[in-house]
Amino acid sequence: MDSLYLPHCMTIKEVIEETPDVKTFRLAFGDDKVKEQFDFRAGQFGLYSVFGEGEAPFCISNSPTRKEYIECSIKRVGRVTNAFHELNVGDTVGFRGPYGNSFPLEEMHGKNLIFAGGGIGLAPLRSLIWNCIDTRKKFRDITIVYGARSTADLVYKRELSEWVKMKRLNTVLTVDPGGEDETWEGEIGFVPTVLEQVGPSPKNAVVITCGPPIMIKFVLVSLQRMGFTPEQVITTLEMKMKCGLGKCGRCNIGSAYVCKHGPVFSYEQLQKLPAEY
Amino acid sequence: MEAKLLQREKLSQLVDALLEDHEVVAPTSDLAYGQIRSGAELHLSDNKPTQSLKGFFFPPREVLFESRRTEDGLELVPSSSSDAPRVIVAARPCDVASLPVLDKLFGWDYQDSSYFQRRQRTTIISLACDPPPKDCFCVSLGGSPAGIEGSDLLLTPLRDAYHVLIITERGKALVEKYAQFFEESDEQHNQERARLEDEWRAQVTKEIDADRLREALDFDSGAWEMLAQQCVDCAICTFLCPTCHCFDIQDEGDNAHAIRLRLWDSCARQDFTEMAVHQPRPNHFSRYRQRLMHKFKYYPENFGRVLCVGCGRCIQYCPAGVDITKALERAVEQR
Amino acid sequence: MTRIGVFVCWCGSNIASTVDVEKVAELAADLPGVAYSTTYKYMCSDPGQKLIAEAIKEHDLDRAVVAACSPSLHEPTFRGCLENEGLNPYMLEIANIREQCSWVHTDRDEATEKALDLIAMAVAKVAHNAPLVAGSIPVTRRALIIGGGISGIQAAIDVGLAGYEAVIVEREPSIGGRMAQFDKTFPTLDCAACILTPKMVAVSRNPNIKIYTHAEVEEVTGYVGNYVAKIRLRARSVDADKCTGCGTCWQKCPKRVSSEFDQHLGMRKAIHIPFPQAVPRVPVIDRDNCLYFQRGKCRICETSCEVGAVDFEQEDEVIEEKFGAIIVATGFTTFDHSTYKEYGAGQLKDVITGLQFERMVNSSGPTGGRILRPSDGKEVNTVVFIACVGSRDRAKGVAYCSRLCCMYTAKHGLLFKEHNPDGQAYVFYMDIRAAGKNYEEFVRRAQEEFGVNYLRGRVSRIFEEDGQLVVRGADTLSGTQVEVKADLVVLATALIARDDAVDVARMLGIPYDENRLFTEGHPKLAPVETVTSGVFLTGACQAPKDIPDTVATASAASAKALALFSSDVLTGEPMVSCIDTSLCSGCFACQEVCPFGAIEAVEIRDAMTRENKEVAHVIESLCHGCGNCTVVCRAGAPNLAGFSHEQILAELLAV
Amino acid sequence: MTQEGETVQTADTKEQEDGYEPKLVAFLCKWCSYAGADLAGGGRIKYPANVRIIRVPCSCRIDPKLVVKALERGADGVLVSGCHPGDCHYTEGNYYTRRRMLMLFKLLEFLGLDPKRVQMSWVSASEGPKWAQVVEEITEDIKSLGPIST
Amino acid sequence: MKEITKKIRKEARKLLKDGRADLVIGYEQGSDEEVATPCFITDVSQVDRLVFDEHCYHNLAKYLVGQEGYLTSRFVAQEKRPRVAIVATPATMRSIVGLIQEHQFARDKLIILGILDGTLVGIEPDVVVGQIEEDQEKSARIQAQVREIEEMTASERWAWWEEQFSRCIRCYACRQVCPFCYCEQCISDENQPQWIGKSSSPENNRTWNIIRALHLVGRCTDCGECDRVCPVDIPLSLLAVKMAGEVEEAFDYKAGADVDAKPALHSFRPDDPDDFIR
Repeated sequence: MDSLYLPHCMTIKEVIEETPDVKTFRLAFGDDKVKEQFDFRAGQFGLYSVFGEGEAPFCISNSPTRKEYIECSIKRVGRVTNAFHELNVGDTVGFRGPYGNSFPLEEMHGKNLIFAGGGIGLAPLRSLIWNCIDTRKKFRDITIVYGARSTADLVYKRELSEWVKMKRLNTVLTVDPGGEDETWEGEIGFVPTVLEQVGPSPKNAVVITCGPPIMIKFVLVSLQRMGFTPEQVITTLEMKMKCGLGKCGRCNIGSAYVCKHGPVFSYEQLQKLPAEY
Repeated sequence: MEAKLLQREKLSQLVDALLEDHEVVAPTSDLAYGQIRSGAELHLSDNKPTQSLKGFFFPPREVLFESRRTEDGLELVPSSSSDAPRVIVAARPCDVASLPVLDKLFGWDYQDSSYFQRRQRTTIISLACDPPPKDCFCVSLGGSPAGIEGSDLLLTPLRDAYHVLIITERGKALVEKYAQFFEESDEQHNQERARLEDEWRAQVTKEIDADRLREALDFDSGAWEMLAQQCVDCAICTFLCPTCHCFDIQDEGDNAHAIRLRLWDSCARQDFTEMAVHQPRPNHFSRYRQRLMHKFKYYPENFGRVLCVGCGRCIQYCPAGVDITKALERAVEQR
Repeated sequence: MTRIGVFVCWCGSNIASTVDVEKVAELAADLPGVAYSTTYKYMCSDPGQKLIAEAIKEHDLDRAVVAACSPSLHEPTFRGCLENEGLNPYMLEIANIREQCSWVHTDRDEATEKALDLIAMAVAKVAHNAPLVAGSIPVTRRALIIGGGISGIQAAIDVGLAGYEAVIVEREPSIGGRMAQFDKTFPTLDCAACILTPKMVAVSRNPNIKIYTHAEVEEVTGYVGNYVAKIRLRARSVDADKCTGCGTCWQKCPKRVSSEFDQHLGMRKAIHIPFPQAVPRVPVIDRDNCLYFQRGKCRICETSCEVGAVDFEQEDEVIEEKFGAIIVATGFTTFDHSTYKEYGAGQLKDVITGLQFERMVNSSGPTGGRILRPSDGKEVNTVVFIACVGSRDRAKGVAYCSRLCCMYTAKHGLLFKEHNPDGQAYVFYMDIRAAGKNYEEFVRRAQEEFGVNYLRGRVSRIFEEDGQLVVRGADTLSGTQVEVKADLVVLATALIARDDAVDVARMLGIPYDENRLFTEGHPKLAPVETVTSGVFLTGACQAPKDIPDTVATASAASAKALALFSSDVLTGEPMVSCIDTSLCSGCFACQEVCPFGAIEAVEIRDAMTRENKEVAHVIESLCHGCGNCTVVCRAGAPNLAGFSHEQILAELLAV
Repeated sequence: MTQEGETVQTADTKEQEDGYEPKLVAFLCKWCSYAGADLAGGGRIKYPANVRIIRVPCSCRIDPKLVVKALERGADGVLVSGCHPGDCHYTEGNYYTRRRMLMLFKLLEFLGLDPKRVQMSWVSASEGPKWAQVVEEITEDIKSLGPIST
Repeated sequence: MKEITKKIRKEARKLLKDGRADLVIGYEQGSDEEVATPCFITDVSQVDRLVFDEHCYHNLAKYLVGQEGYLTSRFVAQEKRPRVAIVATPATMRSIVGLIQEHQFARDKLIILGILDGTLVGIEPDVVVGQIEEDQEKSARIQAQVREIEEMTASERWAWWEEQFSRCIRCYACRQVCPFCYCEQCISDENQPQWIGKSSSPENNRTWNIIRALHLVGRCTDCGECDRVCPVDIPLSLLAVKMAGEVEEAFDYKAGADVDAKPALHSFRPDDPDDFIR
C-alpha cells in the first residue's frame, strides 16, 4: 500500500541539549528526491517515529525558509520521547508530514507581530519567527516576549541571544521569579506580566502565543486588558494526535480536528469550540 | 430496479461457485462474519452477528509496515494487502450501510488506500433482516431491514426463494457471471418483497431523531454527568459498532525489527486522549459525551451523515443495559 | 544516549579456554547502546581496572558491563572503578561468564554463544540503570532498652559509657531481673548479687542512663533512627523524689503478701521493694493487696513516712520519648511444669523449680539460705534434681534445649552438697551439655569432688509415700529401674518466652518463631539484629542464654546501636523500592506483604481529580530491597531500584 | 476476524529437528540459588548450556508476569528458584513466591501448558550439585516435550 | 421479587428522607421488561424507579470504586463524596467484602441493602431486603465444564484455549465491569515498560488473558460479570472458577467469605503446599 502511514527515513544530523529534558533534533532526508519535493509552512507539524517504540506528533520548529533539514524539539515525557532522547547522531528515525494548517502568514503581512512564548512552546513560534526574520521587510515591528521557569529551561539559547542582538527585533527574555542565576541579564517575572510591561499596541497587530496552558490563560487576560481582540490572537494547540490525517478520532475539539483544522487557531475560533482542550 | 430470484438451496451452491475465484466472507456463527471455504459453512440465523462487518475493511489489527535494521541502516517494508476479489454474502443491511458512512472519513482529504482497496475488491450481497432484531432502529436513520445502501445485491427471503435485487453494476455483473443460479423474478415476487419490507420496517420501533439531535445536543448540558452514570467505559459499544472507527497506532518489536500497527481503539478509554502532561477528557462523562456527540453532531457537521446506522448492537450488548435511543432522548430533554 | 562499555575478562584461561572471548567482545560491540568493547586477561587486576578507567574517559562511556566472574566476587571492585572515574557506581552490570558459563560448560561454541547472550542481557539491563544514591535519615542518638535485667543493664552501661543516652524501661519495681533472683553463678560460684549489684549501681549513677521501673512500653512507632515510644509509668503510690528508701513503711505495713521475687516461697508486704538491693530503692504499693486501696482503711505507711512520700492519689502517666534504636532485653520465664502429671502436675509441695531452689539456697532468701522442705520446713537430706523438664520435649514442652539447665543443675547439686555435705543429691539427666569455658570441668567437680550422683535416664513418676517423695526412674547406664526416696525434688524447668512476647514482637514489628522467641536478623550473621532496622535483641528473649552470653549479646546489641549513633544521619540502602503514587490505588497489598514494615500510608492530593487520596509510600530507611511489593502490586506502582521492572524485562527480552 | 496486512508476519517457529536445543530462562534469588549456581561453577559441575540466568534480590521479586512474558517471547521453559523455606534473606519472601508460583503453575496447566515447562526449585547457597541437577533434569524434560506449538 | 422491590423502595425512601444516604444505587427497568439497568437515586421522589427482578444481575460494586466510583475511603474529602446505600446481590456483597479487604473503602461508609440466597457472603447487610434462590444450575454447569477441560490432554487444552483467546478483540470490557479492576492504570495500558502488546495477536491475547486471570487470583469472587459481558463469548468464568478452586484447595481461602481475612496472595503460611517444588 502507498501508505499514508509510511514515514520517510531521516538521519539524525545533530542533537542539541536545550534543557535538562528538551533536545532538538536536526533530521536530514535519507532520500534526495523526497527532500527536493518536501515543502511546508510555519505552524505545520509532523509525526516522528522511533521504530519499535512508536510515533508522536511535534511541530516542525525550523523555518520553511531554511528547509535543508527538519528540526523538532522534543521534551521527555513518555515512551516515544524517551526513546528519542536515547538516540545519537547517525541514528535513523521516521518522519511523515507536514500536516495541519499553518500560521496565516499572508494575513500578517504589513502588521506588527507580537510573539509570546513560554517554555517549549517557543518551538512552533521559532519556525514562524525565523520565517519572519528571513522575510523581514514584509512585517512591521516584531516583538518577542519569551520566558521559562528558569534559565536552564530556556530553549534555543543560542538563537535567543542572536535575537536579542538583532536591531529590528525587540526581544525580551524573562524567567519566573527564583529561576534566575547570577549571570542572568533578562527580566524576572511571568510572561503575561512582562508582556504588559513591554506594552505593545494592539493597533494593526497580531499576537502569536504558545506555551503551557496556564501561561496562555493569563496571556489572554493581559492581552484583553491591553485592548487586543480575540481575532488578533493566534495560538497553536497540542492535542493528542495520532494519525495526523483526520481519521483516528482523538484530536477533535467538537467537530474541529486539530490535526486538520488546526493546529493553528485564532482565539476567536477557539471561543466557538467546546472547552475541551 | 432489476430483480432475480435465487432458490433457497442454491445460495450455498452459489457460494461454492463464487469460491472458485473469490474470497467469500459470510456469517460463520452468531458471533461474527468470517471467511468461509464452502457454502455449507454459511451460518444463517435470526441473530445478527455480534461483530459487525467493519473489520473486513478496517481490520482490528493491521500491519502498516515493518521496520528492519540492516547492515547499512534501516529498511521500511510497507505491508501489502490482497486485492483478490472478494464477495461478502448475507451481510446485514445495516452493516453494509455503515460503509458509505465510513467512506466519507477514510476518503476526506487523505485517501486511506488500504481501506479503499478493500472496498474496491469487495462485492456485497446483503440479506434482509427477517425479522429485524428487537434493538434495531435503522429505519429512523434512513435505513431499513431490507436497506440497499452500500450493497451490490440484496437478498430478501421470500416464502419459496430469495428475491435478488440488483442494485449496482457490480451486482449485475455478478448475477450475469453466475447466471445459472438465478431465475427471473416476477411482479408477484417483487410485490411480495416490497410488502415484507414494509412489514419489517413497521417492526422497528426504536427510533432516533437525528435532525433534532444535531441541533439540540449540547456540549455544556448538565445532563451528561447523570446520563453517563451507568456506563462503565467497557467500550463494547464502540468495538461492535459498525461505524466507530477510532484507532491507535502502535509499534510492536524492538529497534532491530518491529511492525507498526493500526489497532481499533475507543473513545471510551481513559487513555484515549491522555497525554503525558494533559488530559482534555479527564472524566468519565466527558468520554461518554464525546461518543454520542461525535456520532450525532460532530460527524454530521463534518460529513453530513450520522455516525450510526441503527444496528442496535450497542443496546443489545451493553453490560449496563443502556439504550442509546433513550439516552439521547434524555440528553436533549434534560439539558 | 547510552554509551556502554563492555569489558570481557579472560580470567587467564578460566574463561578464555571455554569461551571465545575475542569473538564475544567483537559481537558485543554491535549490541544496541554499546560504544566500546574489549577483552583483558584479568579485568580485576590493577592494569585491568586501569583499562576500564581509560576506556571510560577515552570513549566517553556512561555505563559498563563487565563480563567476568560472579558479581558476588568483584561487583564492588568494578563499582569502585566506575566511581573513581566519576560515574555512579550503580551504572554497572556484571555478566557472570565464569561460574555460570565457562566453568560449567565444555562445548566451546555453546559456551561462547551463552556468554554472548549473558552479555546481551547485561547490556539490555544496564541501558536502564539509573544512578543510585543512598538516602540519608536523621538519627536520634538515644537507645530505648526494654527490660532491666542483666542484659538491659549491660546494654545501658555500654551505651551510657559511650556518651549516649539510654533509657531502661522495666516492668518490675526494680531493675535486676532474673539474675537478682539467683544465688551463685556457675562455673565460678561467685554470688550473683555481688557481681550484679555494682552493675545496678553503675547504671543508676550514670547521668546518661534513665531508668523507668514499674513501667511498660505501650506503643512504638517510627523507624530506625526515629522511633517514638509511648511509655506507661505505672503509679507507684510513692513519690520517688521524696522517698529516701528508709524502709519504715514496709516494716510497718500490716499486709503480708506472697513474694513473687521469692517465687512464692516467702512473703513480702503490700508496700514493698522486691529485694533488699533494689534499684531504685523506692517501694511500690501493690494496690491489689493494700488494705487502704481494698478496704479504704489503714494508711499506716503514709503516717509512718517521715518525708510524706506516700501518695495514694498518684496516677499512671504515659510519656512519649524519641529514640534512634531499641534494644529488646525482655528475657525469659520458666516453663510451667503442671503439664507433667508424672511429676505431680505442680501439686506436690516438695517438688520445686530450679528458680525456687535459687531463692531457697540464697542466704537473704525466704529460708535464710537453709534448704528446707516447703511442705513442713524440715531439713532436706536427699534431693533429686531432674533435668530437661519441658526442654527437648516436643509433646509437652518445647523442642529446643534450654542450654543452661545442665549447668545450673550441677550448680544446685554442688550448692546442696556444700550446705549439707552428708546429704544425698541425685541428678536425672538425658545428656550433659556443658559446652562453655570451664563448664565441663564444673560438672565434673560437682560429680567427683562433691559427690553428686548422676543418673542417666528419665524419671517416670514422682509420688508421695509415707510423707516422703519417691522418685521412680530409669538408670539407662546400668539398665536398672531406680527408686529414690527424696525430701525435695528440683525440676530444671525450661527457659521459655515470656507470656506477652508476641505482643512485644507485634509492637516492634519483629518476627518470632514457633516458640514465640524473637527471630534474629540472620541466624549466623546477624544474631543480635532483627529484620527491623534499629531494633536489636539481647539475652534470652531471642533464645535461652547463660549470663556470659547474655552480657555478650548485650554488648553486641549496644555496639550495633552505637554504630547507628556514630553519625547524626544514616545512609540507607540505595536499592530500595519507590512507589509511583500516580499508579497507586491504595489497596495496601504492598504494606501487607512487606517483611520490614517499610510501607506507610500517606495522603496526597490528586492533581487530576483534585481530591485527596491515601497511597502507599516506602520508608526508604526501612526498605531492604527484597522487591515483594513490586510483585504484589497489580499496577506495578512500586519499583525497585537496581532491579526495576524495566531492567528485568529488558534483561528477559534480550534472552 | 481477518488479519489483513499481515503478510510480513514472523516465520514458522517450529524447529522439530533432532538438534533441538530448548531455551530455558531461570530467575534466581541472589542470596541462595544464584550463590548455589556459583558454587556449582566453583565445583566445575557440568550442566547443559541451555539456561540463561536472571538474578534478582529475592524470589519474591519474580513477577509471575515475567514467567508469562518469557514464554510469550519464546522461552521453552522457565525456572524459578529461591531459598528453602525459612532461609529467606528477607525472612519470608520465598513464602509469597511459593503461593504466587503455585497459582501461576495451576493456571498455566489449566490453559494447556505442560507443567514441566514452568518449574520451581529451592536451591540453597550450598547446593551446587543440586543446582546442576535441576538444570540437567529440566533441560531433559523440555527436550522431551519439544518446542511450544503456537 | 415484588416483595423485594417493595422493601428496597421502602428502605431507600427511609434512608434518603432521614438523610442517612445521599445516593441509593440499585436497579431500574431498562428499555423493556427484559432489561434491567443500574440506577442512581438521589431524590425521594424517584425512589419508585427502583426495581428488583431476575434481570438484576449486574455487579453494582463496580460503581463504588475506581476513577469514577462513588465510594472510596481514599477520598478523604468526605463532604464531596455522597453517603451511599447500595442494593446488593450476594455476588455484589462478596465483591464488597473484597474491596473492603483491599482498603478501597471502610465498611461503615456504605449502607448495604442485601439480598441473600443462602450462599456465604462474608458481610452483614445493614438491611436484608429479600431472599432469592441460588442459581445452582449455572455453577454446576461451569464446574462440569472446568472438569471437562481438566480431563483434556495438555495439548488439547492449549488448542482449546488458543481458539477461545483468538477471538479476543481486546475491548477490555471484562476489565471494565470487574469491581476488582480498580487500578489507577491497568497494566495493559502501561507502555513503559510494555508488559502486554496492545494488538490482538495470539501471543498478546494469551498474555493479556493470563495476566488478567493472575491479577484476580484469590480476589475474584466469581460474580461472572466478565463472562457475561464478553462480546466474543470467551468463557472467562472457567478461569475464575478454576482458580477459586485452586486457591481454596491450596490455601483454604475463599474470596468474599471473610472481611477480616488477608487476601490469599497477600499472606502465607509456612506449611503451604511445597510438593510442587524441586
